[in-house]
Amino acid sequence: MLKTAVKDKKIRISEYATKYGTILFLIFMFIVFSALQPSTFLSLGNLLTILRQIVILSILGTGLTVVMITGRIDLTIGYAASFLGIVAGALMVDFGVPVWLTAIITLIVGAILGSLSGVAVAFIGIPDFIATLSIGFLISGVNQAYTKGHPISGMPEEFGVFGAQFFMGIPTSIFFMIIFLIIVFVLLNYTRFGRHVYAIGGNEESTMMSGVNVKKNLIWSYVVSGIGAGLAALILSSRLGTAHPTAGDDYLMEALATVYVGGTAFKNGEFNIAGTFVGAMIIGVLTNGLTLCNVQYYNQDIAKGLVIFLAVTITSIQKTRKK
Amino acid sequence: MLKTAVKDKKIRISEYATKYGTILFLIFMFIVFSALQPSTFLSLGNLLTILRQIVILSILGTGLTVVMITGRIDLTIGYAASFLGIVAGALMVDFGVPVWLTAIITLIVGAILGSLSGVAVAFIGIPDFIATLSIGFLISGVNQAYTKGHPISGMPEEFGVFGAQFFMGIPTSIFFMIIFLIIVFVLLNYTRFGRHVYAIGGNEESTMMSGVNVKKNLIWSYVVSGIGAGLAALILSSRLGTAHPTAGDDYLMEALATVYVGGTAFKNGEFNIAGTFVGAMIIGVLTNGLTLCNVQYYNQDIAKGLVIFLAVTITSIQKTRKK
Amino acid sequence: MAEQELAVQMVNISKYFGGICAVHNANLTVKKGTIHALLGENGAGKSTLMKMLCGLLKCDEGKVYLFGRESKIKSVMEAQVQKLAIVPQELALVEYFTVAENIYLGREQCNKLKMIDRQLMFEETEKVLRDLKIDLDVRAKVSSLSVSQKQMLVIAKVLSLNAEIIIMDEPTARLGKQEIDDFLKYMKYLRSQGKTIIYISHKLEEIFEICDEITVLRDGEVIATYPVAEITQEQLIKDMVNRNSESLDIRKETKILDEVILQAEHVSCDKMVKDVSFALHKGEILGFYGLVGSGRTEMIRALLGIDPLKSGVVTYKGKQVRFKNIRESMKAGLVLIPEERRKQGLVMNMSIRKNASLTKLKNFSRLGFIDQKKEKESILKSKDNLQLACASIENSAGSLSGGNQQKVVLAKFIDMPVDIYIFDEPTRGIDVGAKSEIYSLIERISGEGASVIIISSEIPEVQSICDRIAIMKEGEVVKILQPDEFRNAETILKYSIGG
Amino acid sequence: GCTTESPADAPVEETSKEEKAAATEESSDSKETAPMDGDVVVGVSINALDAINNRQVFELMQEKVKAAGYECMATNANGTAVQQSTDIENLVQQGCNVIVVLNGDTDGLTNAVKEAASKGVHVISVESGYIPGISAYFTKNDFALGATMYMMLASEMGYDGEIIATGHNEHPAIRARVNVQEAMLKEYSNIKLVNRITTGYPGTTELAYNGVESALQQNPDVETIWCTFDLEALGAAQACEALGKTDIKIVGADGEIDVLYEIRDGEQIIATSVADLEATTNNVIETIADLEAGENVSMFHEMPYIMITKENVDEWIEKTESYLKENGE
Ligand SMILES: Nc1ncnc2c1ncn2[C@@H]1O[C@H](COP(=O)(O)OP(=O)(O)OP(=O)(O)O)[C@@H](O)[C@H]1O
Ligand SMILES: Nc1ncnc2c1ncn2[C@@H]1O[C@H](COP(=O)(O)OP(=O)(O)OP(=O)(O)O)[C@@H](O)[C@H]1O
Ligand SMILES: [Mg+2]
Ligand SMILES: [Mg+2]
Repeated sequence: MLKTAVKDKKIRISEYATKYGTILFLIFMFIVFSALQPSTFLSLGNLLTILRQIVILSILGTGLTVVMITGRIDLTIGYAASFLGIVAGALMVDFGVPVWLTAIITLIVGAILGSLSGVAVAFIGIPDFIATLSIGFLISGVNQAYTKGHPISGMPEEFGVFGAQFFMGIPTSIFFMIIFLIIVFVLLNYTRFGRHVYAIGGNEESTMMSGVNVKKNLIWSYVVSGIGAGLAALILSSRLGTAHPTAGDDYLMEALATVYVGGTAFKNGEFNIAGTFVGAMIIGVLTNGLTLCNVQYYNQDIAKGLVIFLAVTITSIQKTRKK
Repeated sequence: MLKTAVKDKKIRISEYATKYGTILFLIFMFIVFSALQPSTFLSLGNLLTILRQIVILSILGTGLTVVMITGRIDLTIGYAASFLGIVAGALMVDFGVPVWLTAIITLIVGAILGSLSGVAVAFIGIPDFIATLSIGFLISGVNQAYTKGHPISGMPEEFGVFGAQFFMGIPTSIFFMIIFLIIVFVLLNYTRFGRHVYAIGGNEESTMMSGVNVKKNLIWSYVVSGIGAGLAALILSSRLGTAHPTAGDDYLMEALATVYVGGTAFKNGEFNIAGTFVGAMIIGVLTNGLTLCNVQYYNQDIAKGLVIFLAVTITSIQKTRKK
Repeated sequence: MAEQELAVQMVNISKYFGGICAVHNANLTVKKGTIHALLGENGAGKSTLMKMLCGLLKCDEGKVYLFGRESKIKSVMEAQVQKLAIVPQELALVEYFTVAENIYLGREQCNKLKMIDRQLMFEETEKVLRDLKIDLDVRAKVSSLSVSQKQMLVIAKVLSLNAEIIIMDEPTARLGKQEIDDFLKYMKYLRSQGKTIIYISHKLEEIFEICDEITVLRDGEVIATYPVAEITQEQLIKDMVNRNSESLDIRKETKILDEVILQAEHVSCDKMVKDVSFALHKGEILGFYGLVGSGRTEMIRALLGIDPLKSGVVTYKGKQVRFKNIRESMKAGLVLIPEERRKQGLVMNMSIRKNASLTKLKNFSRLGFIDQKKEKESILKSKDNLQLACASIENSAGSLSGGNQQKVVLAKFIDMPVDIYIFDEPTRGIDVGAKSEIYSLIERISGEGASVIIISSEIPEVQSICDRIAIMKEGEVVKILQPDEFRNAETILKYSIGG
Repeated sequence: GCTTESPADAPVEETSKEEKAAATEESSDSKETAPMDGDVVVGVSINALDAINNRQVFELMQEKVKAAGYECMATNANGTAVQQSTDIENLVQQGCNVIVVLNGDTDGLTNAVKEAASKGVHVISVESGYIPGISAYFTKNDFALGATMYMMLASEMGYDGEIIATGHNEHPAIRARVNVQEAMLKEYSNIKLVNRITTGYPGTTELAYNGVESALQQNPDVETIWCTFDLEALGAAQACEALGKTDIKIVGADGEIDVLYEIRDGEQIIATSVADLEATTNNVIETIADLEAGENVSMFHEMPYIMITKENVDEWIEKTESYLKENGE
């Protein structure tokens, strides 16, 4: 039935290269930076720094991954992260809501924002791109209208638990990131929701024909992304000590790049959580390592563009050759 | 074989609403703002101001439309517009190249940037989204590395011809916009290239099987988009009187929105040049009208999000109902 | 049985797509425990009617009753609850899932922790497939299956739902002869179990073999319903096309010239084509018969340069060639009318005119600008030439019926300097009337001196129009049959199955 | 209208001719039938509102304009020069007689300002650099301010040791301070710049945070961080905090409330500065009145600034807190 491939060996090597190339690349970067900065780069402190710096990116990327597996996109996440930070700040500072309740409400508002996008995409049938783009504009407008551009500061000390404090010497935000990643990983790989998300991405019509409620699952995937934005917002404003009305905006493009680069790790073009984390690590290690080497910020951008481009090129060439 | 529809009339009305709803909406905005600001809004001066303000957006949107008709996206345009502005500025100020030659070189560099994206997408087979995103990062990095964030000023007086001068009382930039729009309109509707672009967007495989060189046409469509970025860059830096390293960055999202909103005008979801212009006009009229009415800037963002959302919602509902 | 219970009643159903009325005031009654055939030309509205029955489309007018109770099914989920299942016309599978995952998609088994129980899923799938006598590896990715295996998988998936009413929309279009026989047997078994089956097919033999009643649709309207015993093939065809059926046997007298125009020697490609050799003569119609998945399409694609050719020699008009892409082969005078019209032949949302001229825009353009008047004239001429039935050539290709769509694909390649026409499944899913029109077109083309290659999975088709028939099996040409050898269908089948 | 009473310099005269020509062509000229003829309309355009100093000046300016009996129209460009150009064009269309440009990007506004001036609209630059065509220019002496800031840090480290510097090139005031950093490094050659972090807008604080955090891993002996304004200083301070570097010293500028708290609590940030916005905005209003009265006004107006250190921080905390409370909701 299934023919044994003739070029078995040859294919395997190049397949490994594609499948693990991105990870090898990450390891390669580790080696290079360790060689260049032996005393600092591999120090525990610096590794924790790298992890802490990618927390926001990998949380946003993880939520986005779920949406992108379904074949959709979510352009709200940056604006949503900004807005939800303001929601959290306003709740605590303007309304005196306690930290734990603020956290819960923020995540719920994030979920609601996500479900808004989900409804627009799944039920109204607006193309995902423009639906989430315009909802993003809306969110950002509401954000500006409420804050008039002012950041909110003066949040209670305990709010630091999300992004400014340490637990056993490790920044708390890292724990939040790990927990969120694990939850979404389990969701995607061991539950019916996850199966359905992957199935929708693979063939939406077949999935619908199999009796799966595609619309409902789409909405849930946006909800996961929205909750991710909420968690990212909490950590971001806790880390900065202020809620900035535009703090999250710029994360969108990087998160998108992260998910795409992640798609080249492990699964050969399929988006996946572990890959997204690797993608975020690549960007994190690159930025940190280049700063350690005192490479000018400007050249860092070039390096970032090149690395992302190369990562996706390798996979793509591999795929094209297969055809 | 084809039955005369029984519900002919009913269908026609709703089809008209979908087909021309976006334009009706634009007219409606005109009426409202004219009523609210009778003396200023409809004055020739203000109408010219509106046109001048949408020049950049509609040029970028027009180039982007060509790419989007093929079913691809071009996320470089914002960064490219910034970068090409710097190219023009550097040529004139740092290298003393005359204005006319600068303009030509800038457009050529724009075309080259576009062809880069085109090759990455068509030949290497990188997904359009991540290909153009990473090329965008690259461009922006090179831009930053060259300028170190400094704007370039001191361009010769004659450079004002692109965006700062008037011809018969009308800002010259408007002429450039009209010329570019007409050229691209003709390209799309009366040439083989245009036919191929639409065919690729409709069904790439069939088009390939018809003996059309899909890859070549894809590259050309990116080249048109790149030239658009070049023209926009010339006008933008001429208008500002300086080449700013980040001047164009923010146009990307708005240009995308413009093309999408444009897709709802005239052709019921298909992207088209006239529609893109209408889309740009809607955004331009809205911003201008709201400012004239002294609506707070932050509420303008909400209005913009709402208007875009509504425009695409109407078409989408119409489409979903058909099923 | 005197008064049989009614499983399905559809009353005065209508459906509009934009301005087009796809189903008009249709009535359908299906008795419980029977196999009920739906018959009609392409675009008659069979699939549309069935989609409304199982909630994939909304009825614009009319009512549906299941077992006497009004049904308001709005989705596949609700249909499954009502014990109603459909094998859709298009293959509906998630390619990168395994066989088991596809079968259980939508009703995954979970353990106490709400986690998916994969082991259980694999075991149950094995059981289901064994019951259905389908031989598939449950852990294999669907993308690695052949087309017919995929079709079997879709059928297995639907059957495993244990539905009471099963709709089959052209289930055998992608199956080989042996598989079809097994499948028909299984249908009879299901009927004996009291299941109700609605069966759509263009293959009249099948319908006469297994069905109890036949409903004929034409232009969205129900023409009549007959018990199968009381109706003849001629009457059915007349009902379907509203004209007397022409004989399909239009085979001309062989007049092959000695001149070889295309010769393939020991051609192989990565996708399973192995050591294929054949020669095509000038003016000849050469058929390629084989079971589905025997590599015919792959072989042709490699010859034309659409897919890479690994080894072998191709001689065209006396010169050795190796086309790098389809543009080169087209320029040289070889054209392919592909097997999947919707995917490879047409741009559905573009007008008929623009579709038909896509291959030859150069003829109407100067300096890249298209002379739309000239274009229009030329396409109008082709339209008459091919007897293309359409209100206007400005309508979208998607608004046409299957047969007419195929004619548009043909229109793309006439008025061009073509030496070899290659038809891949030219009549797949096309109704009887349109079929004979296509045949006479092919006849005409070859009469005008062009050579023709026809890939087909229907024995009567290759028998009736080909001068010689090459039989392919698992990527190899196992035999080339001369006219006196292929009069007997058994011979053709014997070579293609092996032995 | 009152616009024709402006001081008679060449470009204005040229365009008033143009205007008259336009007026004869059109039946309804905007200027002639402007809302409430004779009323002075003042546009206030700001580049961004991230820093407290921007917000204060933006709000004070609007208040003062209204209090002076003018009609006020305000716009915020959210950090982009292009948008601010567009804003200025729209304000001109709206019939503003005077436009106050706050914290603008000098180069990006060149043509918008030129055009406004050519239409007889007075443009006043407040901390937006000198732009050709403006009628008056209000600014702090950022060279002096930068010198004060970095002298403080240099002496803190005994004119010897390693530093990290932050900054960007997108705003004239920031550029001036970056220039001072460079100049001082040339002068005090024992001070070694080990890492320069480039920030930007938006997201200044985070850019500074991430950059400084990484840079400190590499250069643990850094003694002071030379920031150009408070949003950077905050990010730098948080990075120090996160790495437990409590003895690093930082100065900022602009008087963010969180920075004031840091100064009070003796944390890393030891000083910041504020401009006397009350005085500045009053001065701007006077200038507007003078311009409308057709009097000559002087081009350059210096904005006084005040350094805030541990000594006087309490007073400023009080002031800022009450400002925040008033303008909160
Ligand atoms: N989604 C759709 N949009 C517009 N028209 C449609 C759509 N689906 C079907 N039609 C049209 O409705 C008519 C009936 O189509 P249907 O698919 O039901 O025919 P069919 O009898 O199943 O034909 P076939 O034998 O080719 O499968 C055709 O004219 C077809 O073009
Ligand atoms: N894109 C592809 N990737 C991998 N395998 C493929 C691909 N296309 C076809 N195949 C496999 O190659 C084999 C030959 O397919 P091919 O389409 O050539 O057969 P065919 O004789 O033309 O049958 P059909 O009647 O389906 O057209 C099949 O097993 C099919 O599953
Ligand atoms: Mg059908
Ligand atoms: Mg085939």
